[in-house]
Amino acid sequence: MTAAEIFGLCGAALVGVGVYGLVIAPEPLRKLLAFNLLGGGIFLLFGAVARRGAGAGLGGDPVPQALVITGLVVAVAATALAVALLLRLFEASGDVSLRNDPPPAPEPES
Amino acid sequence: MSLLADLLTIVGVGAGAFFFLAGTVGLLRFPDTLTRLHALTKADNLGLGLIVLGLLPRAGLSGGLKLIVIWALVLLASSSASQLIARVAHRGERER
Amino acid sequence: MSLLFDIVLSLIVVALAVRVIVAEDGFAAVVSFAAYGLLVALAWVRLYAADVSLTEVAISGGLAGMLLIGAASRLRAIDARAAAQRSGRGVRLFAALLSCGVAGGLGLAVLALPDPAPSLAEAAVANLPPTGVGNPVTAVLMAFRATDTLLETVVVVLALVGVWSLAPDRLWGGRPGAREHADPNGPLAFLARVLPPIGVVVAVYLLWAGASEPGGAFQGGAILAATWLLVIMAGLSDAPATHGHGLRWLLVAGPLLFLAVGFAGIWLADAFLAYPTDWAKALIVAVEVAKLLSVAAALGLLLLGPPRRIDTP
Amino acid sequence: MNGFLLFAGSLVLAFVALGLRRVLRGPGDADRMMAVLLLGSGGIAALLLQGVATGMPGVIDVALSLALLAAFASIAFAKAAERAPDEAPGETS
Repeated sequence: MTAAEIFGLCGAALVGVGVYGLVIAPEPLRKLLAFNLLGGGIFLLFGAVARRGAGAGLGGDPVPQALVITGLVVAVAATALAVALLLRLFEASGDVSLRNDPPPAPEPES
Repeated sequence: MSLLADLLTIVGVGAGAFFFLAGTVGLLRFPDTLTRLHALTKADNLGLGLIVLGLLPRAGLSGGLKLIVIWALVLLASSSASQLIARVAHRGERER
Repeated sequence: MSLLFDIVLSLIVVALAVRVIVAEDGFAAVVSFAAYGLLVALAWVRLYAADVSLTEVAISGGLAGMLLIGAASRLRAIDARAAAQRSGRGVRLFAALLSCGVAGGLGLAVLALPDPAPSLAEAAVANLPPTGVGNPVTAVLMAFRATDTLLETVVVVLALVGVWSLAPDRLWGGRPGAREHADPNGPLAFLARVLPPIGVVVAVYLLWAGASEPGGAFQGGAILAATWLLVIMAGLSDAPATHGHGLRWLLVAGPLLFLAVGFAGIWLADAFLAYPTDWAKALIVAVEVAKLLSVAAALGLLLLGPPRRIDTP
Repeated sequence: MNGFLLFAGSLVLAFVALGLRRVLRGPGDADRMMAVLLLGSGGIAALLLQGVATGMPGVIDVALSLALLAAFASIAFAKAAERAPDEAPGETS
């Protein structure tokens, strides 16, 4: 076993956990976290590939590493947008259910 | 000289790891939020300080300075953060 | 010996990820997620990707943690109601099978990666001298794949426009968030006075070190953004009004300068986003400085959320 | 010697993992927030041991950033708890 393989498998497991959470979690915030776990798993897979591509005196291939940096910043921007949407929905309706059935009557905000 | 430095590293890092163990034991054994917070912040920051001390002879001059700055920052941040957390916990307990 | 470290670390990371999904309330899930992010930063160090690790620390340790903890405590009121809608047994079984399939397939792919691994490391190092920077990751971000980075800075601004457009019409251009107040002698105000100078120094240092060692504009920008938010949360400074021209120019300065340098490359160096050899390092550092400020402003405002109040004169 | 440093790093990580198990169980939010504090000091210790043992450039800078940002999640937590004084944030759920 090498570090690349261990963290590659860890990334694969994270993708699995993320997919599971994305399907079963009832709360949108939890789905958002699950989506981030899924993305984090993919980033770790990139990291494993980068580590295997070590050469030329570098510990890892810089191209996938740079792609992961770009991906992390885009992921946090998207997460912030999603959280803002979620809070706005909560303010407007008092609920953030993603179900199709009609939501319970909105409660007055405290 | 290098033997002395190695000895300092072993003693410092070993003692640091021991304090992390102590902090964890405190977390597992102490009965309520405030005492657990106490165990965590005191023991772990002392452990980090000892580890920094042990690593100093191996880090060079600018690296060693950075290590000391890191420890100072952690002390500052974790003492203030634990104060903030303790206030929240304390208020929660009073309201119950 | 280091394999032991890797295995322990991987197991904790996966266990925390599982906790994020199964934790009983949203707040517990969010805290587990923050802990997971900090540990993934350790994993990046083990994968010899210190640049990525710095980004992960700045983003999940600083920004994402603050964002999600705030959101979880505001959404607490509906936690119980959401928990009542838990998926049925059939759905859970299906999801478990699906995720096992996906994870198993990816795991097999990881174990069956081609040997010797394809790598661009040699090419990146060979083409390093014309860019003038010593850190190959910075060279990839700013020169070899500069289009990605340019579009990414645009994406961050677009996400901010999306967040702002959630405000009702009458609040457009107002200030985000509530006016914060804190005990001027409390620990929060103390931290907000002591940490910002250190944060600014670290951000500038990371930007400067990024030319030759791990670091760069995103890492510095994220730290600068977190520092700015600390000052606002402690009530020492108010969030800026989003209609300000200065603020809006600051937000687009990074992408604009990047684009301008890119177009200048067409006749100075024969290609879009190419740098003339003699000027490459100076241009890269100039774009990085502008990007640092724009990314910091955009990330900070993203976390503050849509405008909520208009100044009453 | 480097093997010793890496072993100490694994040990610290294992202790931190045990502590994490305890604090994430709660019962209150304040207990859970300790997870971030715990990783602040424990994660930095593991990083420093790694960085000095392998001599990889930049690892100390990662620890420096982590030290700077260690308090931020707790600050967000304290502000959020202040904003919602009607719920008892110490020992809910």
